[in-house]
Amino acid sequence: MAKTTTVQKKRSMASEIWRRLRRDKLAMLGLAILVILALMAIFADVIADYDTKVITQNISNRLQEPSLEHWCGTDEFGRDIFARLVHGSRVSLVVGLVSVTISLVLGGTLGSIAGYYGGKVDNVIMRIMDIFLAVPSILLAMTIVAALGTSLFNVMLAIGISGIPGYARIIRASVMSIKDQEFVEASRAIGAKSPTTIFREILPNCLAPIIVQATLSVASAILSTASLSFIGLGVQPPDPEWGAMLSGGRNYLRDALHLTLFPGLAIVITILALNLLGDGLRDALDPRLKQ
Amino acid sequence: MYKYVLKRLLMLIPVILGVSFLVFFIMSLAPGDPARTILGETAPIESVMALREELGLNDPVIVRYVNYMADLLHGDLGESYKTGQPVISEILSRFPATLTLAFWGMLFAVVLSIPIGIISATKQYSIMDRVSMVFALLGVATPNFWLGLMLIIGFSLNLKWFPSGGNDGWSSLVLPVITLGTGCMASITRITRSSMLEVIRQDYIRTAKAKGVNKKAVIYKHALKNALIPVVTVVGLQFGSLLGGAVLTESVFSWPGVGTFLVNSIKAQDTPAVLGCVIVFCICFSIVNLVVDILYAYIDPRIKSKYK
Amino acid sequence: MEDKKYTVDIKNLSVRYETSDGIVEAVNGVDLKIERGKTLGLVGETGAGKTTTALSILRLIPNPPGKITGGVIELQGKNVFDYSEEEMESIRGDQVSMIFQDPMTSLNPVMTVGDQIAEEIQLHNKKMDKKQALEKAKEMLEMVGIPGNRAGEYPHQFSGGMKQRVVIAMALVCNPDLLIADEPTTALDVTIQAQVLDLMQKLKEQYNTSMLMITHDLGIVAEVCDEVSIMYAGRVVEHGTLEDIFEHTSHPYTEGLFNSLPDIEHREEELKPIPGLMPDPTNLPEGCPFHPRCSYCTELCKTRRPVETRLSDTHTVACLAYEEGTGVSLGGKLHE
Amino acid sequence: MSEPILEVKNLKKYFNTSGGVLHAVDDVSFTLEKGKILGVVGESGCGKSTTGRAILRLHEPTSGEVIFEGRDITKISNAEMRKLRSDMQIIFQDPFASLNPRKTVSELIGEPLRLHKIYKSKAERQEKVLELMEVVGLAERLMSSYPHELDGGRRQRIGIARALALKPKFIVCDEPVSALDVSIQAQILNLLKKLQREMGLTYMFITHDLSVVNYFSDDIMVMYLGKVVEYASSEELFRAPTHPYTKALLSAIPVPRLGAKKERILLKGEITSPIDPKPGCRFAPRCAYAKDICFSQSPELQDIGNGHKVACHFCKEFAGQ
Repeated sequence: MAKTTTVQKKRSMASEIWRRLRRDKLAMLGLAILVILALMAIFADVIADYDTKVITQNISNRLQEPSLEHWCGTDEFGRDIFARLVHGSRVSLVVGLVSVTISLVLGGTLGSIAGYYGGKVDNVIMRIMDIFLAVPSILLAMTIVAALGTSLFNVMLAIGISGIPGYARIIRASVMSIKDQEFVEASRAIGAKSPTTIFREILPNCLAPIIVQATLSVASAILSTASLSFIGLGVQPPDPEWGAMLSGGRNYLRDALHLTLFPGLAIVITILALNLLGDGLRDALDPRLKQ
Repeated sequence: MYKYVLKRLLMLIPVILGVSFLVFFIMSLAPGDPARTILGETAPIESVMALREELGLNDPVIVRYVNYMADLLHGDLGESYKTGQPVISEILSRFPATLTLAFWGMLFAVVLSIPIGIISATKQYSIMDRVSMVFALLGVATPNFWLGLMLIIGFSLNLKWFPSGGNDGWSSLVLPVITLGTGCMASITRITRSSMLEVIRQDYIRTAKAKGVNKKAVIYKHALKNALIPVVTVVGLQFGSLLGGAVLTESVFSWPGVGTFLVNSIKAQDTPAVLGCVIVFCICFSIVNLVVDILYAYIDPRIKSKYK
Repeated sequence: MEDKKYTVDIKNLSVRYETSDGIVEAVNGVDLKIERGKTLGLVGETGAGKTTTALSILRLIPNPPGKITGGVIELQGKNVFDYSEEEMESIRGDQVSMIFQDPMTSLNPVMTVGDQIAEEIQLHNKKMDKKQALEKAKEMLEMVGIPGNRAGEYPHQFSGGMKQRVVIAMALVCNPDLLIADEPTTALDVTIQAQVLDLMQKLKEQYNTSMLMITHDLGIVAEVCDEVSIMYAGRVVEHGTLEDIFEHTSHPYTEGLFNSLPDIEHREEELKPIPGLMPDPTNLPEGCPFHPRCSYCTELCKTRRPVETRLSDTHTVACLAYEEGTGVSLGGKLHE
Repeated sequence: MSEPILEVKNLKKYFNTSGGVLHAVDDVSFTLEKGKILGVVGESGCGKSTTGRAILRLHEPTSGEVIFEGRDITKISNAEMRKLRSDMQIIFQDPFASLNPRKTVSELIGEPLRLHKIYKSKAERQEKVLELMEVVGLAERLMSSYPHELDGGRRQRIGIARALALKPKFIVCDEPVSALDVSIQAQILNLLKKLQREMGLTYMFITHDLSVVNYFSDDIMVMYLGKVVEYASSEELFRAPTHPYTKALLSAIPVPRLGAKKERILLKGEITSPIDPKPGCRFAPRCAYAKDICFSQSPELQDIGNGHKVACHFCKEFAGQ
């Protein structure tokens, strides 16, 4: 009997947030776009074969306007842009997720240590984070890639590292504000140990800002990847990446607009969707609306 | 107030030291041999070794860093591997162009975003509000390099109103400034709106209304100054992404600034030049943050009195 | 009696809030009037509609979600709902002013207290220049017991009690006809509350201001008010002079309130709390809104809404037990 | 006279702040007998809540002894202290902040049982939770509700059930009713009193509301700026308040009765800072009777008869008035 109530409760908490989120039409639009993108990324190989459509050049077909056969036209090497966009979504989503995981794990750990223990530990960690924050994040990522060399892994690492201080700050702030709340003291009053307090009382209540921040920073990670690739420091040709595709289209602005238009739109739509969902989640998770 | 400014200035020193060490350390991880890069593939191994010795590349990182910082204090950022020119003069000759771009970009963003944010908040859910929020969302989502390319196609290649690149005269500034400023503008508009909405709900706004203050004065005299406090923070933070964005914008418009120089230096593995550029950018960012902090204290008396 | 001049005369006021959770009927047909120089206590618990009633007088109900759906509020014989927004602005702070509950948040944190008072003076005395207004603001601060030279300080430099004094100075500086005090001392410590109440009494007498004192504390009512209205679920359930309410308590809710208070002079007495909770404002009960908690409740109470019954010239009550032929009885316990 | 359950000796709790050392609790001593209720009264910043928390070691005391059932608990290990928490409980002021918003009513009440592993099976624990809910007057259907879905009174009942779950002997009630409406306040006060009587609990009842404390307590301790200024049985204190601060405090309470208006003692000024306090009586700057000695020498708490203790240099003179 006890078990059923626990299960029931977990569902009701999530369903409460889901209910609020569902009322937000824009957030649902964002979510829908993301689901489509994820499906595209997962089934990319079904939609278009990597070797024949995405990599192999076909000069006789170059720079074709969008048509029924090539929905987004072809690029300067005659490759189908739509197929490349579909495979590019894989790169974007992977970079987004992996780099955010890196920032979240490292930044989250540092932030919660700083926030929970305070004092000197806090001071040391946060001063180091201040130094990271003094470097604009895209510049930090550029520097790291410049030093380590351009590869997909290094790009993810660079973007992940440049996101650490942001997470450390946010998680530290929410741990600190929750640590001082009475219910944390109340859990000590009934005899809970420190780890119990951290994992059962503090962290679950920090989830809201973390979820929102994670959603929004997947967006900025995708943007950063595109930026790095655009200036030639990210994913290298012939691998399909939206920013790199854009960069390739620069030389054909006058004659073949579709080379830059479609990759750009892909980026805009993805980031827009993430932002819409992030904003929606922020409102849905806001505890002030509960009362 | 002087004490506050002084304290903040002093706090700048460890940050700059830390940042320069961070960047120096990362760059030192770079594979490849700069001496080999300078001398070319065919140079004999002896001369490469000699150059390594001369450049101090055989010393440990920390020693090289101390030497580098000692030189930095004399305004020496070393010589570019590629051109052999002092990095500092390479940067200084390009710096005004970047500064012009950043200044106008920021001005463009701030001047437009704050009024739009205020109007949106005061007329929440109106058509004006919805339209500007849609544009703000799009602005946040649009990569500035792509926006730049689209602007070039529209206003340069097709309408031929502005040049598509280079830096000569006002007309060449227009497209890069819009490109650079739009993202910031969108973010600042959003934060201004939400901050204003938050402030309007506060008790002291109700007090002001109960005193008989009219609607306009409630907004501009009572709410605005309070609402600006978080906005100022965001403006400061946005300056960081503006500097990052400047690198891309310069690249799109072939703008002869530090950003273009940085990208070329990275591609050429010109470590001293990269290091110099990044450090200069960071110092700029830190100074802007200092200004923001001071502005903060000016707007919010509660901060000021902490440092009395 | 009817031709008396009232500073404020509220007739049949109804206000609702339209929220996503449903329609909150905050105020449902409230009548209140205050004679010149008198103090009316408006008593009730959280959600009774006290603050909403007060904000309606100034037409400061936030809209949306708030909406005044009916009634008349007359200030010096003129209906405030007929005024334009500009006319209303000239009334606020001048003819009617208001003190809010939380002094910590009711002053603008980025303006000096002197400026905040001077601003109000200048708004309502166009002839005064900034310097004169600041001078007057300083005088006013002195009057509430704050040294005039602190006019250049910001709110965060004052303690809670001091801030409330500033708020009082601001409320009285234009010599209003009506002062609305919304729980002015709830956020303050007892000894500071005593200081502030004392100050308000003195100034009110000095300026001959009428006052609407909103509170949940019957002790404060006994001390500062001339008349009392007890509110429950957006209605006035009992109204009368202090004597009517304290000595001839007639409504079961009023009785419940008194029985809930520990008596400082008779400590042995058992508390007899009102059972149950305030009704859900989005779903008020049929009939008498108090019936689910009333120990005298009958079947009729569940369906028939009581109307205001006059017990004497000054005393009215809204309870079926006082209406002819309802058969509802309070068992002779309450009313003599 | 029964044996003391709690003895507090020279308890001090100082906090380091950027402005200096804050003397939140400064040399507080008292004894509490089993089954009695001690009311602790004072205005914001007097250290009453900190005293309660220091006794439970929720704030580690700076110095002093807290002897609970003959054992100085300031000296025992954290693990032993955790065990002891089942005997010493607290009910918090703010029923909104003191309950984890992500837990249901049954989880909240079951938590102390789970932590102390009192019941072997979940079913047994659940049964105990239901029993506790009934004791504090919470309907069974609320079991899987979240705190934010409930009103303040019900939330406070959850807090009480949590405190009772481990069958404590001693409970610190930290302003348990001050966030509630009058009618709800009376419900909770009655519940607390009933529980105390039926379970033979000992309370330390912290409040700023003198009429509540009078209704509730056997003894009353009045605090001002971290110091005890007066200590007496409730009857004695209300009959013959002696310290000038107590007198002012009592006279400041508005009495809800006609003709109750009495001579009010208005204190000058406001509470001074408890950071690095100057020597002398802490109340002296606001006291109408302060003489030179009050500003130089700190008055000791002295017995003026019948266990009535006052910390004032002139208490003997005031006592007769």
